[in-house]
Amino acid sequence: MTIKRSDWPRALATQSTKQLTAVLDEMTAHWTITPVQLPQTGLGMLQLRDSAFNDPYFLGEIPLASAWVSIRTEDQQEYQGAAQLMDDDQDKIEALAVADAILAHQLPGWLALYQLVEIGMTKLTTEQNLRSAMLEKTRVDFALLNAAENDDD
Amino acid sequence: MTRKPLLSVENLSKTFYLHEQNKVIPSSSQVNLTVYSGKLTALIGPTGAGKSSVLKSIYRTYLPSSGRLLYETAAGGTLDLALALEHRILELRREEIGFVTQFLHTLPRQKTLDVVAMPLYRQGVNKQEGRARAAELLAELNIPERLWEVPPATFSGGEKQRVNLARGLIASPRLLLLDEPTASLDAKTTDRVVDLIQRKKAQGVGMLAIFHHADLVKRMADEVVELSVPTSA
Amino acid sequence: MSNGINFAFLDEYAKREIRRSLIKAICIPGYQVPYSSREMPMGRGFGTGGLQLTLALIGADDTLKVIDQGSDDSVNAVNLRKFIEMTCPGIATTTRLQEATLIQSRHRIPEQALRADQILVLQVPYPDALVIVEPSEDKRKIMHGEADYSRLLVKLYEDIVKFDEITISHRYPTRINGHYIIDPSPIPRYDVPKLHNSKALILFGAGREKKIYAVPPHCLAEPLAFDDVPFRIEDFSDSHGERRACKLCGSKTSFLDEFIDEQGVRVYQCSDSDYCEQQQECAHG
Amino acid sequence: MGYVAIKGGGRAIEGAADALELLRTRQAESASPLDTDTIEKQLYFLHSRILSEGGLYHPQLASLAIKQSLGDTLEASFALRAYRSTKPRLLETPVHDTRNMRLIRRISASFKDIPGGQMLGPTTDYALRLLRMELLNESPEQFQAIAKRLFAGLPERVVPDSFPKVLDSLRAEGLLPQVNQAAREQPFDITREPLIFPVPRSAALATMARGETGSLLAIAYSNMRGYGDVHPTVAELRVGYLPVMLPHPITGELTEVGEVLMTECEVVAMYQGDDTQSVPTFTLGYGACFGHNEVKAISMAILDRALQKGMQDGPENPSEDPEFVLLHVDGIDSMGFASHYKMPHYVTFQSDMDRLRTTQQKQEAGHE
Amino acid sequence: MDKILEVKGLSQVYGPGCDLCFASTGPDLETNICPHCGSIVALHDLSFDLYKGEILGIMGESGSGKSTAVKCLYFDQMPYSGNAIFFDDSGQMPLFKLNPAQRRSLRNHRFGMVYQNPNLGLNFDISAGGNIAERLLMSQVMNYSEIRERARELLARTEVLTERMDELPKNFSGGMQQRVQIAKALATRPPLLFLDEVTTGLDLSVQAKILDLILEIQSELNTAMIVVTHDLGVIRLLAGRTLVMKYGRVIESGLTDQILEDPQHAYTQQLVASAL
Amino acid sequence: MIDVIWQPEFQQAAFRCLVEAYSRPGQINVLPASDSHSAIGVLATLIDGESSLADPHQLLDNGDCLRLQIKPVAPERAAFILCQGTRMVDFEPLLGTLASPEQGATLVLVLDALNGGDRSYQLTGPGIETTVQIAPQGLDKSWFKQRANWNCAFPLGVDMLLTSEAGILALPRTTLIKEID
Repeated sequence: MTIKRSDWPRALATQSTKQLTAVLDEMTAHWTITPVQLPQTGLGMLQLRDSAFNDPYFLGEIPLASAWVSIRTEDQQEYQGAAQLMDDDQDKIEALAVADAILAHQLPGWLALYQLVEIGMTKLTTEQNLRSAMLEKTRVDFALLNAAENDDD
Repeated sequence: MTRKPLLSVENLSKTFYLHEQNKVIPSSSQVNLTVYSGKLTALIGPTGAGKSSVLKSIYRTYLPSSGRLLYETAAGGTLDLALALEHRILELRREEIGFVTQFLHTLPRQKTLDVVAMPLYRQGVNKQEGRARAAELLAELNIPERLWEVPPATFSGGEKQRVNLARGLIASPRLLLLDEPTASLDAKTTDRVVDLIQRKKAQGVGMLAIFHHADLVKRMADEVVELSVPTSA
Repeated sequence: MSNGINFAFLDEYAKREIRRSLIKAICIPGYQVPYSSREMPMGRGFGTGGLQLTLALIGADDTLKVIDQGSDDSVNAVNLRKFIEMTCPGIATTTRLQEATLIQSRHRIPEQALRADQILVLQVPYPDALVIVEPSEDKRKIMHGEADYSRLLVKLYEDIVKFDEITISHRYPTRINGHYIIDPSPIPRYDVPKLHNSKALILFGAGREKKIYAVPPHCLAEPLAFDDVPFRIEDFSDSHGERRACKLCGSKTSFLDEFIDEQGVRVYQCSDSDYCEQQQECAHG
Repeated sequence: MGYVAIKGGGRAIEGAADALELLRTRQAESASPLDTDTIEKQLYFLHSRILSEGGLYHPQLASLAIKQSLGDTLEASFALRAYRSTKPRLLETPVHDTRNMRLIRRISASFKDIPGGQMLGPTTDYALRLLRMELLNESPEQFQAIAKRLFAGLPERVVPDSFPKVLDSLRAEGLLPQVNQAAREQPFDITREPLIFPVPRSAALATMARGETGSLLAIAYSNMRGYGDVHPTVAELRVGYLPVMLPHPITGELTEVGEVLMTECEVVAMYQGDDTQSVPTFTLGYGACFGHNEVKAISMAILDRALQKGMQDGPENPSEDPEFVLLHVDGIDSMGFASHYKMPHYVTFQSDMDRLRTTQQKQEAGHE
Repeated sequence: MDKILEVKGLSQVYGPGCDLCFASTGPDLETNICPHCGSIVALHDLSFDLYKGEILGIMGESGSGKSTAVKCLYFDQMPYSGNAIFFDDSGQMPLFKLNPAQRRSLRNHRFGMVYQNPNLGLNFDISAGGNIAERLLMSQVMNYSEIRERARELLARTEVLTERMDELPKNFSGGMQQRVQIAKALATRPPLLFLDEVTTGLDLSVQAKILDLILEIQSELNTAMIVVTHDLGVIRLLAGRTLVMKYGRVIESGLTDQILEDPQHAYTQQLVASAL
Repeated sequence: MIDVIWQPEFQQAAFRCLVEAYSRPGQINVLPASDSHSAIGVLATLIDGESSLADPHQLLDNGDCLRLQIKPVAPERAAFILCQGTRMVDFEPLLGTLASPEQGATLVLVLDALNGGDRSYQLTGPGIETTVQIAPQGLDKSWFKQRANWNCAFPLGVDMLLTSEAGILALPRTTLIKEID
């Protein structure tokens, strides 16, 4: 597994809730899943540090969903998983918490799930490449504007 | 006389210390004198002998450097004016001790009658009576009536001095300090002042005075104290 | 929205905060307790302050009456009532004052006396009577704390100097329990005496300015006045000095709305529509 | 008969809602309803405004708000703001550093070249404001072809993940005031606490971050024009996506839960000849908001600087007065209050008439 | 004689303050800024008594602490340390231990304050009469006619044309504004009046009239006054006793004529010499 | 089974009870039925992590604190103070400031009963038409003595709530209390 646990939720979140739950429902059909904490959707306050004076302040609110579940497999083993996401879809966050447990403990079927993570990661990388390219294409090249200036560093 | 003096000055000395020049200037040295009620003690001596300093030390305009200034108060009891609390001095100035100088400081728009009557007002005399008594005194000192309702700021030196005298004499203090009260008066007015002072004496006011003229000393003094110029320490 | 709306719209944290502020408002009569007014799905100025109080108070067994300008039918009253009905399933609404347990109102206190088991919530646009003499809230808070209202009273003094009358028409500054002076919301002067020794609790909510204040039951409420220039309510006498009557119910004691009818004739009728209807029913029945 | 005793106010309200729906759907025969994705992408800047003025970074609901309010920015922000009243607050995030933004644009007006380079990104700055008539007849095919062409033309090279701040180099040279290194108190939460003046700077920043763009611009403009200070210089303006990180509930490891598009700007202005003995430095202003909204970030930065001055030395003009600025830039508050004047006020007006008549009578009596 | 005010060890420090503040500042060290913590020692260990009807002068240059003293006593600020007792008819009031309501009551009814800047003592947006009314209204005088009458009397007493009582004081001359301010300060006939540089910045002839007025009022109402000024002339005319201050400390005190004619401290000698 | 006091319906009804109690000082109101002491019910109604609570007499258990989402603080810094009426006063509560009197603390006192006590008190003030008498049980006399000191400079002061098993009785800072001999 090369993709870190901290990247799983956003990679998986690129999939629709329907796709996710379809995969998970099959894997977890014989397990019991109970909430450790009640799944919640609500708001989070985004805290930034201003770059002029280093004062922390609140830029505004973000939607937030969080879930923390415990999975009991057929062999009566307990595994926990949790997830938080900037979203207010309760089904999705529960799915992500379950996925977190499966991937973290490599429970049966995890490879299929990991493939979804990889697909998601590729999507995210494509998006990031697009943004980088936009930057690169609009870079102001001062070496060309001013021939006297050396570009030796 | 077994009577206690109203004021006994014992070994009064006054020196000034000028910080800027780091210099000590002696003014009066080892002065001893007494003043009795109803009597006038005159201070004589050459210029620089510190005659005014003695008066000002008694009035506490100057802080005496050493010596005692024992004053018998109206309430009975002896008070050293050199050590008395400032409030007590202010009270005595209001009630018991008067000072007539050559200079008149008044408020710019206070009318002459009120300037003169002020010591009475301070003692609680009402305005009407105070003004009546002031008018009497001003008439006696030959101040024209047209000036009574005018502030004395624009008066001549002689007029100002008479106003000052009137103010000093009006309230009949127990002790009156007089510093050349007739310095710039003509002979006729001087006579009136002498007369007034004699009357005050008769009323029992004790006085300590400096006169610019030996003749006046002769006419009024019951006792004469001569000061000499202090030598530098 | 993937979630349904909470009972009474506000989340429970918001309600608790309003409830804490509301209790303090009752404990310190006339003092404007600051609170973090939430955005309501209607404009600031449309009664969001009053609405938040109503929502923090209301329960399924309440019967609600909403009035605006004295009328249950005015558009804003209807709009607020609809919103509360929608977000508070199970509550009852009424136009009859006697049936209501909770009354939210804008610009009027009902004509008939309130009972001890009723709570009146008034909507407030400008909560602070001192704002006309002191723009800085910081300073106003100190003035209130010290009950230093001389500058406000001077306004009254200057008014009489200029006009020979106190010209304040509504939002008449009123001193509560001998200390705080409140802006009693834009009720007419006619309604101000009803604040005094009221049987019901009267609450004031200013949403935009984020303040809650209260006049508890049986509390002193004195409109500002001078000993020799008394407080006066609106005068509804005609040119002969006769009290005008409502053209619908004939009441000669109620607060009247004045308007020009289709024929261009000036007519008067009760501002409180529920009262007017009840008067008419009595007359007919 | 006007407003008096409206019977059936309810009917009118329902009718009004229907009339509005009619306006929105009149195009029914020729077009399909706007979908939220279209609004987010094709009305990118409008969408950005709603995100920031609504104070809630919820792209999908922002689009919905725009749709249902027929593009009225104030109404749309309002709907978003009201939505958040119904939601519980779950947490406050750890402090985020905007150096981690995934940039799409970055410029500086203070230096010709800056470490990492100036990159214009998507901007209208140099667009000719000529109406592009060809867009009048843009077919879906043409639309897609443009996208294909532009994506294909993008260069391969990938720029670094993060860029240094222009301010960092100025600070290293000692030209800027020292930053506050000490542990800071909890920032002011304007959604929870009412603004009671004086307020800390964090309250001012938060208030302006969700302020109405036009209001911020107007007050900042007054400062630029002469009711305030000298011309500031934009040290850096950046637009990009900030990854939002929260500790994983189980492991505590920071985990990316999403990203927000935001604009950030720092301005530098001339130093003050003040009476403190410390070395003079440039003064600084900071602005930031959700979405891509450069005018707002710049206006906010200018106002931040003006307010710092006002908080320190007392305001000399409106733009330096925290109470004046912060209580008047919120679009939801101001539009709500402006709208409320449309409501009936006849009871108070009756009272006004009573006073005026009495006063007139008294004065007439007095003149006789 | 009855005391009206007793001040003991009054100190004021602007800034964080530290243990070394007092030891590291003062006239001898020629500074009032503490080198250790940067605080300003505006006032240190000021003590004096004031008697009923007495005028006490506090003289010093700007930064000497004279205005700070008055501001503390008038509750414009709270001191760093020290006590002050006001002897009112109803008993002794420890000024800095009073609750806000008691402080307000003293400030509104028993004390008067006249500032150098009429802007501080007057509300320029309300009429001259309104300014006086404000003070009377604070004292619960709630009869309009009575307020008018008393305002008219006070303005007449301070020689403000009563025809102008309904005009805004911002249209008045500086001297007239100062007289309105005095009238306002006197509205409740306070037994204690603070005067902070009241004639500074006025023309000489106007100054003289104001000083006259103050003395007249003092003799009529027997008001105790604390006069803060840098002007020897003002001290000479008004005050019976004077405190001379420098860098927050009293360096000399005495009868006013003694301070002026026989100053003891080098600084006072210098002040007097430069004024003559 | 979680107690009803943690549910919005209970809290709404309890709040109305509190409003009634504070509007009419001295009147005994009964909270809706629950398994908890009324003091806890009141706290559940008014408090969450955004407020502050002191528990100087350790009347709360850990579970209560968790559900209230609160970490008790010192009484000198708390908006709400839960105290045992039989104990002597042993803290100085916040009284608020002139500018912010609402920061004066709310004292929730746990008593044996709200009536039937040995000492009777007469109440007057806002919310009381003429006078009301109360005779709480299990209230150390230091509370009313201290209350008089705390509340001597209106608008500063503390607001009290006396609680029994199910009853509440409010004493806002405006209520004047006089002991009846």
